[in-house]
Amino acid sequence: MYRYIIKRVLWLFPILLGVTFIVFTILYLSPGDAASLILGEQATQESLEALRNQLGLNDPFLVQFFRYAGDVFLRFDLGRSYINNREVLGEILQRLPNTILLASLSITFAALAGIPLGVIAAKKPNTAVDNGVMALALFGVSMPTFWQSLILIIIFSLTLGWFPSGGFSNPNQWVLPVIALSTASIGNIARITRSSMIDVLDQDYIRTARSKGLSKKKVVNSHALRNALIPVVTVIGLQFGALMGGAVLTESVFSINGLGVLMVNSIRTRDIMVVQGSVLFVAFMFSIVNLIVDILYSFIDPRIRAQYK
Amino acid sequence: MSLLEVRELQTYFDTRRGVVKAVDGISFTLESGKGLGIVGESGSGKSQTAMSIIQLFQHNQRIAGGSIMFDGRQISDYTDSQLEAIRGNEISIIFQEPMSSLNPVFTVSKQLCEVLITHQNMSSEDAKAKAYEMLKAVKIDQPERVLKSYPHQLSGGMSQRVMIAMALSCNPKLLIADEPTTALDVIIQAEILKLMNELKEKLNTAILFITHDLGVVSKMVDNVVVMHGGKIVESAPVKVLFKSAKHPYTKRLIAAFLKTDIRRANEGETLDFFEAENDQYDFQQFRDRGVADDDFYQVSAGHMIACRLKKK
Amino acid sequence: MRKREKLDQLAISGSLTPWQEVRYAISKDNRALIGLAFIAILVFIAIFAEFIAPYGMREQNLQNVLQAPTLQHWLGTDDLGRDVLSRIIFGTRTSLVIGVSAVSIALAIGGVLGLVSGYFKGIIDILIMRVSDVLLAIPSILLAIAIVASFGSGMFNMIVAIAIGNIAIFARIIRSSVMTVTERQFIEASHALGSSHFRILTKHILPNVLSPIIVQSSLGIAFAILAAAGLGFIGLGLEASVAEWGLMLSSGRAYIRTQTYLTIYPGLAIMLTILAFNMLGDGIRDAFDPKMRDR
Amino acid sequence: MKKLSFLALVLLSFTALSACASSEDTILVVASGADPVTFDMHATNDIATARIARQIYETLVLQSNDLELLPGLATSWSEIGNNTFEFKLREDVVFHNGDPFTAADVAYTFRRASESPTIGHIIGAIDPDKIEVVDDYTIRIGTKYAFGPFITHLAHPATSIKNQRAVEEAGEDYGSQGVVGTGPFQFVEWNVGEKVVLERFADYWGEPAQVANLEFRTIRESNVRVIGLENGEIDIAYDVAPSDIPVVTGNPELTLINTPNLGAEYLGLNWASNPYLKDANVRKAIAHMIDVDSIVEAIYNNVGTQMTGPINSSVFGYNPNIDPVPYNEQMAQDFLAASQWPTGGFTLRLYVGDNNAERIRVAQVVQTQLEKLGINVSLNQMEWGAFLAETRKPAEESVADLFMLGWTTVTADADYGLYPLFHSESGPAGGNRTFYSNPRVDELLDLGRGSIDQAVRLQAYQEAQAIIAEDLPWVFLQTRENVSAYGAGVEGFEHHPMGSYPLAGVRKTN
Repeated sequence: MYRYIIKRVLWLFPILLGVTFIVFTILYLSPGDAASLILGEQATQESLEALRNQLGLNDPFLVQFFRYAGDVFLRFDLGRSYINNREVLGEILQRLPNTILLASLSITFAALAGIPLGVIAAKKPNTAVDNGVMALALFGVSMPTFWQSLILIIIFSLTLGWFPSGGFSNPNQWVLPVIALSTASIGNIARITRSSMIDVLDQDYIRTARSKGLSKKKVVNSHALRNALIPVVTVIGLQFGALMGGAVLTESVFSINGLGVLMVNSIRTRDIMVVQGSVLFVAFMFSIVNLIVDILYSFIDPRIRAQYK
Repeated sequence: MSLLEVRELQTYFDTRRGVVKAVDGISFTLESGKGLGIVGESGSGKSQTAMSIIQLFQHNQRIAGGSIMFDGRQISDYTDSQLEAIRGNEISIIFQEPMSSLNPVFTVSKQLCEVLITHQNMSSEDAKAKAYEMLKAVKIDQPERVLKSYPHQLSGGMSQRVMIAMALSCNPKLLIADEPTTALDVIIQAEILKLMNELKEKLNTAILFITHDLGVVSKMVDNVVVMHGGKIVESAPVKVLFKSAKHPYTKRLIAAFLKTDIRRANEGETLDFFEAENDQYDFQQFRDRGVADDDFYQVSAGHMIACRLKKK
Repeated sequence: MRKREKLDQLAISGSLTPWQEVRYAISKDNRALIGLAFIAILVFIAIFAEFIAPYGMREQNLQNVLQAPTLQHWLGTDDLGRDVLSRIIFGTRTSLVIGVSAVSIALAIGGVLGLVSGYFKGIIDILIMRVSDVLLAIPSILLAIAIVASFGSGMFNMIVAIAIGNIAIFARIIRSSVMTVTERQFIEASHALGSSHFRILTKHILPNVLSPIIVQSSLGIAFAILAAAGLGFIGLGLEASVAEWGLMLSSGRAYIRTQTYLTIYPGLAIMLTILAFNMLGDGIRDAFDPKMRDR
Repeated sequence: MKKLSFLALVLLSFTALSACASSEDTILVVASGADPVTFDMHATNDIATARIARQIYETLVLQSNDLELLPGLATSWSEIGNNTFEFKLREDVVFHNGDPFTAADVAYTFRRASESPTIGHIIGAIDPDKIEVVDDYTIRIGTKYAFGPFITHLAHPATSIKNQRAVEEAGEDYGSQGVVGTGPFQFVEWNVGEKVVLERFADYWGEPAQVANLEFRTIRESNVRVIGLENGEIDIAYDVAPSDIPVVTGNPELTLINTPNLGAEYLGLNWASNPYLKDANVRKAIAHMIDVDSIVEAIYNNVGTQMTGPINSSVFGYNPNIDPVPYNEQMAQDFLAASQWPTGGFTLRLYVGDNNAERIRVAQVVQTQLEKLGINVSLNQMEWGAFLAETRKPAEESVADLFMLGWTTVTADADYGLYPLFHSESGPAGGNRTFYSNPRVDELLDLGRGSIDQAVRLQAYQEAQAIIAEDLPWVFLQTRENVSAYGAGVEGFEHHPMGSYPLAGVRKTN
């Protein structure tokens, strides 16, 4: 078990090195000029050149890459922002609580709503209930997060005045962004729960449980759900990645000072160090979440636990 | 009064492509403490007959007609919660695939205790003690270890013993065994059958034994029902069936089992209509002669053959 | 009618060609049928936008900006006095072009990688799968954002950005389908008969992985349209004068309090389109799933 | 039912929580669209920073709302020859960290500034060898060459006086922490991306600030700022977008304030990237095709007025005698007909940065209008940094035929508003992105820069503007205005043409 975890953790490093390379290369190839952005539209040629040298922008590609990767992996240093000279890691960590809060509230809400919906549908496949729930789930999956955010603002903030349209410091500011961000995940989780549940309800051991005279409720909630959760947990893990992507849009609609907004603003200001750092950081979190998901499996399913020994 | 009396039972599946008649009007009885075998190929409806008794149905499956009387009660009309009180308690069932019939995410102990706690209102302590006892009764070597195990850690034979322990833990009046040994190898098979016989005697439990394996049937039951296409084709005491099966389908089953030529199996046949070619049987002449009712022809006491069977 | 019955029989006996299977699957699933019908309408609108739209894509009227819906302008006018309905109609073309091209590129590259990976296995497989591990570690919308942010906006860059985010997904799906197929015996038989790799891949394997490809393509187009709109929304999309739904939403956002219709209609267009592709993809997938078939 | 009432309860408790805001009413909350960059004023030159820095730091010279030069930390100054000025400093000033303000701080500030690449265009003329501390309250500063607008530049926020000890203590992090100035407010905390909190400096030498605390919030969307204003979460909202102006004017609780600033918008016509725009008739045709009045009305909600030349009326050197180019499609057709390409048929690439919604809208209007002339326009919307880099390329690589940009004459002097943009020596990197070249204009701009006789300068600049307006390297669009809004209870808020507004005098009455 521990060996497996250690193996998985070690495997993170090549993945992250690869991610670093891809992200670095993409941003390196961009035609924009960090120096001219920092100095603005009224800067002189000499000052631009001086700044480029100072930032090391004139070095060869590989030199720049290895310098950056070395900083990241050996010193946990994501560099300093080109724009305000702050530590990128500090910038990220400062925004992280908001994003983590938004993402974890959303994924929790999505799981709490999506799993029961999926179970309800699976219990009565191809009935009106099932079709209704699945149609809702399909709408949820098809609704663009940013559009839904705007519609929620129009209805609940501007028209009804129930919730504020932005910010993230009070719990009442959490409601709309969490609803917007979790809708698609609710749909996805409900859909996968349903199909996994239908699969499981077909299994021999469910027949056994029923043959033992257990109530339908107990069969579904205890015997079936735990087995059905395995693919659901995978999807929740993957949803986390989608959620981090969705957060970029949701945060900017609701003016939440999180990683997503940091990323979008850094892209707008060409603050490459911050963009690189944030994408890397999100990939890192995403990989860790997937690792946790893998470990979670083993708690749900003893067969998998056995394989890891 | 018989323990189990099945009358004109019809069990249908509603699918997108229409109704599938899995069980199509069958009748039989089973006395307490006796054994009844239902034999047939896969798809003959034998398993669905078993499932119908305690209504372990798919969501698109239903009893379309007929009745099932158990211990003086018409359980075919029971609601889900009434049935839940009977399942695992008065009627237990064990299945073909022991490995997949136990829930992989729970320990053996939990799965065994569950049934005792549900039906006998036992405390979890008592249930554990009883579970231990039951494992010993089914001759499991290290009951403690097995109790703590997960199903994937058990062999097929062990799993089936656990299943039997689970099925018998509430001392049921009827045990339905749905091909309980098919997935096991021959030596284990024999052990399990022996065990079941012993327990049957000891607990005075009636057994409904469902199998395609005639060899197994001969050791376990008193009477046999042969099914084909959702209908009964022949029913007889087990020894009579082996000695003088009448219906060509039964004969072929036996021939296949004995690996003999079907012509030899048919030797000494007295009823000429079995010689008919292309497996079309017309019983009209027998009905005319008054030796058959609409459905069955009684060959001898307790030995019936179906009249209306037509091979598709 | 007779054709339908014949198809039913062929389907039951499993002797349909892959294409027939797909058509049969669609015909058996209402969701897929509705989705397909809606997509057909969208394609029609996209092709004949010039004839359907009451006004031109860029036709401005600075004297008549931000006009609420009227008989002349069913869905109102935008901040440059352009007809919103017409822009939504032209936007259909933009979205479909982006969705279909991005998925085609992803499919072409991911498909080849997946085929090679699943068919030849070994070191090539390991290599390709490790690279796809890396790509999948970056949430695909972030990857697309990074690429567009880097190389600039514009149709081509956007398509490429979205496609790259999808390559790994296609490669994985096709790889696993190929692996399932190669385990079947007729592949071994072909090997024994001395068929070339190319022939086996194109004649035997490709047709048999058709259904997962179609399902994933449909869902992929939905994702691509959503991603394109998202990029447009945060200002990384196409140039402003092109009619694109995400862009329309984004510029309508400034008027969210006074001209709500600028936010509602383009969003509705995005949602319905994505819904249609999701319905088609889901429908086909369920229809192909043997467990789902008789339900 | 039970579930519903529970939901209601949850919702209620959320609303209750939000109602429990602080009751401290002497916080003035100001919302701006961008985050400050760094309070090390030698490392940035952006308006978002300047607006906050202005409350923390002070400069030697102040500019009144009418752009008149007033004493700041320097009480007086005089020219002592050799392009050098002597400044007498205020004696009762202390820094926020308790250190007294002396000439040494001024010397430190300007020496440090001269090493910065970021603000070279503002203090680049200063010769670090000519910085001389005479005594604690007297300092001499000289320039490398005669530099007419020198004193004006000393009012720029980039020349804010710093405290040497504070800068050295904070090291590389100076600007995000340990910020020390002499202004009426002192730095408390900066929650990056969210807000900067300042508090009244008790030992301020001048009139103390009216409010105890000042909070600058970063709220990117203009309409979100206005919603905050309506909710009372915000007292003053900067940069109200044209699209939100009707919302503000429609609300009796809110006050809109808009005043012209020193900036102007233009459409650059590149003379180097293609042959078409070298033809004066093509340029004139384009200029007549742009309906600036309608643009101002429909896109800017009447903020701004049509420019007649490259600098606006409050800048020294403005020429009031130039007529605007009228919108007239017939004239446009006629001019095009007189060119080498009478029916158009060519394509121009129009570049625009993606960070300004109004500019992007104007670019679309230009595109549609020019298509009516038969000139095909491809719109290239670029990320801001890439846009600047693209339009800064040398002549042989230049491809930005048309581009949307603006210029702010921060010093309010025509030298700053003309020399970088129209002098042929300046080049695209210096600001002449159109590659405009006219020897007479070069001559006049040199004359204006090298002279300190204001009458000579005025005449030179007015003639230069008349020539530029005839040559049309730009289509002159409209003046920029500062647009803010404030809620009930805010008193004493005024705009300043520089775009950064002093807030020490602002009161809150409720």
